[in-house]
Amino acid sequence: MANRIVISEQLCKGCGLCVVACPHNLIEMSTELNKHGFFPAVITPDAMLSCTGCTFCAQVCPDVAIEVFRER
Amino acid sequence: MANRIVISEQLCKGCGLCVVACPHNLIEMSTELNKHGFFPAVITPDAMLSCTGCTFCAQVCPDVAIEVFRER
Amino acid sequence: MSIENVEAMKQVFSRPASLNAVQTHFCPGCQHGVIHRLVAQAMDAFDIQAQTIGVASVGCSVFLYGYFGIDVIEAPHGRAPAVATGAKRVHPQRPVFTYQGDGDLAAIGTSEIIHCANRGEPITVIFVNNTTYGMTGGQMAPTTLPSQKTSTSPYGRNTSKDGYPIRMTELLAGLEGTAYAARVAVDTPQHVLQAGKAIKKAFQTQLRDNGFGFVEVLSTCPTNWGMNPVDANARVAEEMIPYFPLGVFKDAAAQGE
Amino acid sequence: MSIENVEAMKQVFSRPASLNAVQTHFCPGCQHGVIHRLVAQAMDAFDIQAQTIGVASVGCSVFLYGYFGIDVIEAPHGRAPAVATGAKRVHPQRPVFTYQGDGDLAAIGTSEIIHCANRGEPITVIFVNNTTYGMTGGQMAPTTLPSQKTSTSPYGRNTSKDGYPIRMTELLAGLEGTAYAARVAVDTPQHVLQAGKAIKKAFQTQLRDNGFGFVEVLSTCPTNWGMNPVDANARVAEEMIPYFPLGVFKDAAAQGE
Amino acid sequence: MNHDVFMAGFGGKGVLLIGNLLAYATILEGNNASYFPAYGVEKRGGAANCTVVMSDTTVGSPVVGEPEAAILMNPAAMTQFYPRVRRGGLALINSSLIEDDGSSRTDLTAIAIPANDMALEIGDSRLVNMVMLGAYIEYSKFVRPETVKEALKEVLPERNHRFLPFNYTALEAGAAYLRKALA
Amino acid sequence: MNHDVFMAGFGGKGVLLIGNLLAYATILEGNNASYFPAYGVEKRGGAANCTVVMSDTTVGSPVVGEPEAAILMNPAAMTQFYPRVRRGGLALINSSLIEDDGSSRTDLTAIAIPANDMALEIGDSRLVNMVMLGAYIEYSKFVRPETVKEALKEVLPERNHRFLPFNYTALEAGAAYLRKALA
Amino acid sequence: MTKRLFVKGNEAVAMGALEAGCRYYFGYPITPQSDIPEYIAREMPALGGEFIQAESEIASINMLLGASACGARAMTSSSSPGISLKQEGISYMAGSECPGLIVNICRSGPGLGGIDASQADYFQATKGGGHGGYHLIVLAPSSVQEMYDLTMLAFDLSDRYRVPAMILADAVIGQMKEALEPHPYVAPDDLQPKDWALIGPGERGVNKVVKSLYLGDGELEQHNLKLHRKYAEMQEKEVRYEGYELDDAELVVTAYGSTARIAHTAVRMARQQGYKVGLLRPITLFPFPKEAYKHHTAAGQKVLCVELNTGQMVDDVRLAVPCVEVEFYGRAPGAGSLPTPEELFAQIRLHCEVRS
Amino acid sequence: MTKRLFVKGNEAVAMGALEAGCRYYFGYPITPQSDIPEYIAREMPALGGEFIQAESEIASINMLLGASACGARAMTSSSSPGISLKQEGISYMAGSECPGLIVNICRSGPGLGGIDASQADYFQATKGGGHGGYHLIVLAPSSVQEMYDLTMLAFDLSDRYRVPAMILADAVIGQMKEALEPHPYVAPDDLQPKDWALIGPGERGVNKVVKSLYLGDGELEQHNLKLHRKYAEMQEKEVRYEGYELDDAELVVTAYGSTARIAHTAVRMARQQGYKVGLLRPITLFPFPKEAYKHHTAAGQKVLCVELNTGQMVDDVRLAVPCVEVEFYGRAPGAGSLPTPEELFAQIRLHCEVRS
Ligand SMILES: Cc1ncc(C[n+]2csc(CCOP(=O)(O)OP(=O)(O)O)c2C)c(N)n1
Ligand SMILES: Cc1ncc(C[n+]2csc(CCOP(=O)(O)OP(=O)(O)O)c2C)c(N)n1
Ligand code: SF4
Ligand code: SF4
Ligand code: SF4
Ligand code: SF4
Ligand code: SF4
Ligand code: SF4
Ligand SMILES: [Mg+2]
Ligand SMILES: [Mg+2]
Repeated sequence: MANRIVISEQLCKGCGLCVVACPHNLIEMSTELNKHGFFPAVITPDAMLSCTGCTFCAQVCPDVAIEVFRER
Repeated sequence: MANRIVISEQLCKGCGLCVVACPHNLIEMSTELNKHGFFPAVITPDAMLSCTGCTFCAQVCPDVAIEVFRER
Repeated sequence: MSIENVEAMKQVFSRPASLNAVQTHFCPGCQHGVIHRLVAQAMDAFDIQAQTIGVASVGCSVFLYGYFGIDVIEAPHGRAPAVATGAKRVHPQRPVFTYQGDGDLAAIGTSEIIHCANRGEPITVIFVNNTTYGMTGGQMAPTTLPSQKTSTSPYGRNTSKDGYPIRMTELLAGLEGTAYAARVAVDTPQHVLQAGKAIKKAFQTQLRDNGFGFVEVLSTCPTNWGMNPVDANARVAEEMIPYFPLGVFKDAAAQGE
Repeated sequence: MSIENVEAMKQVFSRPASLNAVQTHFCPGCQHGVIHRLVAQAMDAFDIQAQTIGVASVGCSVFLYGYFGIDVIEAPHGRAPAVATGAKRVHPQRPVFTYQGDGDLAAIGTSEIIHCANRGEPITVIFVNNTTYGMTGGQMAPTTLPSQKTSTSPYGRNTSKDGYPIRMTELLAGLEGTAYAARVAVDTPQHVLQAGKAIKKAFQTQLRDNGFGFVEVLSTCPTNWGMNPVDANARVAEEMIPYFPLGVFKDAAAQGE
Repeated sequence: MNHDVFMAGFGGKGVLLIGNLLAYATILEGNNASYFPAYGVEKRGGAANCTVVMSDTTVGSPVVGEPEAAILMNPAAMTQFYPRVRRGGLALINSSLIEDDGSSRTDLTAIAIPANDMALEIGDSRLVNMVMLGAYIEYSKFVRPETVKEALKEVLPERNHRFLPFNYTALEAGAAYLRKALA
Repeated sequence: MNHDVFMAGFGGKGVLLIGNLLAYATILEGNNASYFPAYGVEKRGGAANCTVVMSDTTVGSPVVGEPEAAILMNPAAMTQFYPRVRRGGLALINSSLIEDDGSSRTDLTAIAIPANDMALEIGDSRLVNMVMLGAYIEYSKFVRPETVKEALKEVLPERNHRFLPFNYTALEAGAAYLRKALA
Repeated sequence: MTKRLFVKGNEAVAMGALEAGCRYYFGYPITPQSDIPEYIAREMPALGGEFIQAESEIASINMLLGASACGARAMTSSSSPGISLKQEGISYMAGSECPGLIVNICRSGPGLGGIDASQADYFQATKGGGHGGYHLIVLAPSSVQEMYDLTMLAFDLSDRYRVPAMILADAVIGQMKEALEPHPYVAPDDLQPKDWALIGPGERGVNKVVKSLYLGDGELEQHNLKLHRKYAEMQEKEVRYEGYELDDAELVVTAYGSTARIAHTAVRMARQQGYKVGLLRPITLFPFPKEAYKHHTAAGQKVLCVELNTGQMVDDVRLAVPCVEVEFYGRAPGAGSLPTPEELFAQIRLHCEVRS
Repeated sequence: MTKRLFVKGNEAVAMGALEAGCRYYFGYPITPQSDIPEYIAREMPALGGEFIQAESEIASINMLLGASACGARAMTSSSSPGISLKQEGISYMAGSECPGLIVNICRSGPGLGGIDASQADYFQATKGGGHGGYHLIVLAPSSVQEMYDLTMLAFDLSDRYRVPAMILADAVIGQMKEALEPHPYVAPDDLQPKDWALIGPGERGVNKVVKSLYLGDGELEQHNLKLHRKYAEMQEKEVRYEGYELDDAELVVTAYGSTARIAHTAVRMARQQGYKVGLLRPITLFPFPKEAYKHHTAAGQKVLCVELNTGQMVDDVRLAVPCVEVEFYGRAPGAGSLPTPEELFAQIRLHCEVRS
């Protein structure tokens, strides 16, 4: 699959809501602080392969930190 | 019948509501002003004979100007 | 009619003891007078006059303290339910009631009545809806009927700009805190009797069930309606009751029973 | 993830144009952020950003003007509906909306929202219910749930003294002037999508039907609830929705159709 | 030149109407006038009074402590306001309702006018105020009777214009009475 | 005798806690102290700072324009507040986060303390503030370290008392570092 | 000469407002000012404007804030208790630099008080009854004509400075009738378009905000200083007062609004009897005509300040001329407490020796 | 020595109120005073009193009116915008002679402004922000201890005169922590029972009314004069202020509340450098310590009034000593505008020559 999400490290406040929302459990929290002092959400390239582009993660993100792309 | 109503000339403001309320149409308005400048409601001794003591006139009187008495 | 005549008889209608024997300042035919009597009668019924604290609102009924033999606080316009709340919390054992007009309760005092009802303050509220601001000379009220002309709706209430008349009883009945809510009228002897019962019930709700009791009474304002008292009274049935239906909209005690 | 990668793809989720690309001041996990996005999305959908006048209330959402690319008036606490009324009467052709918290709308602003709805002002109201006063540090709100502990209900909301939480949507749906009233949540992706639709509908009510549209959004305040964002989010379904049922409580347009 | 007159009665509207008329007529003639009403505690019914101040220059205070002239329509007005009339001034006393003939003061001109009786004679008890106004304008001579009539015509709604003649008659009767009284 | 110290950091709670502690300890010793917090725009997160004024007589202003001492926890605090430290005063600079060593000023005592590193070494990054407080009380000598420990014990909820030893260690480490730096 | 109408002061306010282009009115009934909304309710529809009888005074002032923020000429009116309720909103308008007209036809208080004239709201109007230390432009009409004229002026000044304006009158000026010569409103040439007003960002592509929240370090202080610069500018340019027989006056009577009329008659009485007395009547209560007092008083001269209250404006007079003897004569407001010209004449005689 | 607690100013108000027997609190959250309702919400249940978080500031003040009318010791607290909303209710309390405590922990304004300290509500508090020309008893604590002590005093004075009392403090005094020595409340011996209070007519057989409506001719005037006689009596008996180094002072610095603390430090600095300067700190803002200013100034001496506003109390100082030179130094309130001791010291140097 070639669906993708882009998480903005700078906008993310590390709330973890996307982690819960992803039906495939693809997102996890980084262990490194961003410049605002939060641990941002990240997705590994591996996990990304399973992304369906369903936008659930983005829907619940309070900080509009996630963009979602689907194969054309 | 020996039912009676007593209309206080001083309390009555001449609104006429009792006139309408009496099911037997016993009350009428005086043609003489009372000291407050109103034409008070009155009942003639004749009309009084037909009073059933139903209290309707008194129920609607905004000025609590009517007392009603029934035969014991 | 001489007094002797009646002494041998049974008095079946008399001035309630809680109502002072003075002439009111109300206009001829104004039904504030009837409603005052019914409130006094309710106080008599429960023999609470000596304990009761009334809260007067700003409107034609502001002179409450001259008519009832009870303690009275005069509240700012619309705030009677808040004032009553303060009073009731201090004297939880004493009956407290407010007496408010439709401008007072349904316009400026909207917030206070809603939150007072919602808290379920154990007080009694008598709400006199005469579809206008009586005291200030007949301006449009939140209860003014569609197309009704008043001094500030000279072309008639325009529902598309001014909205529809608010049915406060229904609104308040929807709140959990409201234990009793009814709408009555005093335009006919039968309605007066029903109104008296509702007002008693609203006091009983406070006294027995420690709940918030509310009675809306449809009333006339002949002066500002520009009608004689008899025509004004007829308007209640013709125009008001169709829009403001009479009835008990909530009775938590009955539901509970 | 490099930008090149995604350029060949179709973007199915992106920041709405009406929402400025800045980081908000909201706490991590605060759903004001989601709700902001949905409002922006509705403005995008009708392409009205360039005309819209927003009215900010006092609460955590007071910085509205920093986030939306629209004109904004900052209203005093609770008065946004009155401010919006003034604005809308001056600009009847421009979309006007208010964005208010539960302290703002359901406590101090009760009177203003009720009368604004009752007049049927053609504005849109977004009502964010997070069962507390977020901005001032988590005091009890009129929407605080029974037994919920807050800084001013340290032993839990006591319904016998404080009353029950008010269901504003139901209350407003009962008014003639209200054209659309719905309650939504943003705790799950599905709910977010429904919420987005309701908010669009509330704007459409204003734009197409010249009516008053109201959407209550159940939201979290992780900070003042003393919960992490995920637990806070779970509370919405567990505790809030049971008391504040989701749904469309009035849709005059649908009824009319 | 300045004139002021105070009018007090019961039931309100009557004295307020003639006060209005007098001030308006003064203005129609190009002079200045103020009209200031005062209600009692209650707005409807109850006592009411008003003050009219007229001037060919500017009108200062619209209220006057000791009015130059007073129109007193009923016993309550007489009791309360007669003592306040300015020395050398005028009191027009409605003797139909007021028993007191004003003889307690000799430092002013007190004229008893049986205004209710005159009004009833003309045909309507409500004309009582017009009778008094007629007398006042005859005495003060600051405004012409014709202007007052003109003012009345403007003030009265079209549908009531049929009552104008009665009002004119009342004004004239008041003036005539005054002339006779002073003669 | 009067002392004042200003503390600024990020994330708020840390400096507010040690400010509180310092003032409270002062009071426990029978002297006077004021503690005055200032939040930034936002209440949570964001910058926060506080001022503690101590005195064996009365405390006047709870705010100070040019503090006698400053505890500067991060670069933002350094930039904004270092220039304001009183001439002849003291600046405790958290060199774990702040690159600037304070050499721009020679009219005061600037001491760089790698507080984060020290805290981590003791076992918890949150102890960073305690390290700085330890250094300050060692320098100012207005309040005894024991009193600060006692104050901490009173302030900390019972269930957190197990962390007390780490805090004590941090306080002592700060003091030791200060002694060495000045030696 | 244009036709002279015979109208109530309250009606003159309404007429002046409509003539000045005010097309938005928001109010709530209260005696003795209800003639204003009643007049406007009748006339506004034909003019295509909006009249809203709001649910409260608080809603009214906030509707005014909203309309003003959108660039409209708009107003509200009330009387004392209602004006008290508007204080938060007034403070917001001041803080957000929203122009607009607030009319206070004062009644007696405190509390419910009574419906008679009062000047006891002077402090509230001029010193900021709301929080935060702002000022309003406060105009005090003393005649029906001024009710009309100053209403127009109030809109112009308010728009020019972006400072809300208040007409401070009382039951006497509001309820009395006298001649009014209406005249067409002419907008001042130098009145700027309201390019700060909200119309949606579309036309200019940049979004605007009307607010009073300033949280950044120093921001609010700067904002407050800006407001105070405007007040200082008004103090320089916008002071208005009227003098009567001041030139050789040994005693300067000072009063505004209704009491100024009474004082005017009293001064006239006194002059007729040879007393060297004049009247200084502030028309702008804020900005206060400080310089006028300095100019018209000098060593040996006295000021007698007359108010229908227990002493408010007298403080401003004393501050204006600290070393001049300033006497005060006041009546606490309430039914029957309006002073008469004779009463004030007696006061004049107390404080002034006969001359000439 | 009793135990010295380390508490916030706001908490000290709450503690003082509860200690003084206040058992009814009605309020609405607003920064920077929310610690007061929060403290009371925690402590009141155990004391058997009532804490109500009302739906608004308006409801709060009216609940206070109701509780006070029933004879209870009761209070409300808020901050500037909320206090503006209470103005009508405050005027009613004043008019109905209802005692009670209103706490204003001022924040910066106008409008929403900011949450920082401010002294810009001085006029509102002392001159009557509401209508009708009443006064409140206004106490200005300058320390956490005084927040406690003056809260107790406020209840006593308020009950004694049947005049509502206000604690006027700001974010500095409310938010700062320092030592507090709590002490038991001792009711003054001469405090009369509230036989005017409502308890239902039963016990005494006569019904009582708490009202502010006086429509009869002359009634309201008499009522107002009665109120003003009480104000005059307070002016005589209840003035409180504190002097520091005033005896030989050439320059009298004057300030209240938070700025007085800062000024105190500045005066101490100045004294250390030999400046003959002292501090006069009003504790009662109404009644204002006029006599104290007269007493502590004489020809040649200057006063420097320091406020966190653009000049309010300075008017009262000038009115107290009209012929003394009174300088003003103020900062318009807002984040970062609190003056520092150094800043005030610079002002002292400007206005005072070095002595000794
Ligand atoms: C704050 C405030 N606003 C307005 C008024 C003026 N006012 C007095 S009574 C009243 C309304 C009266 O109408 P209502 O409550 O319906 O009572 P009614 O006289 O019809 O019985 C108003 C607006 C006031 N006294 N206070
Ligand atoms: C008149 C007034 N009262 C109180 C406040 C303080 N205040 C600011 S925001 C707020 C409530 C915020 O709660 P809510 O409306 O629920 O918004 P949230 O922050 O939860 O989104 C309060 C009480 C104020 N600014 N103005
Ligand atoms: S788009 Fe859907 S599948 Fe992909 S990461 Fe987001 S939630 Fe998971
Ligand atoms: S939901 Fe958004 S803000 Fe929260 S962790 Fe995920 S990306 Fe970050
Ligand atoms: S009691 Fe009944 S029957 Fe008798 S007069 Fe009254 S209404 Fe008529
Ligand atoms: S109802 Fe009462 S007041 Fe009316 S006319 Fe009859 S007796 Fe008189
Ligand atoms: S004005 Fe209307 S409500 Fe008031 S007393 Fe008269 S009739 Fe009754
Ligand atoms: S305090 Fe609560 S409502 Fe406010 S931003 Fe934080 S989480 Fe959101
Ligand atoms: Mg009504
Ligand atoms: Mg909230």
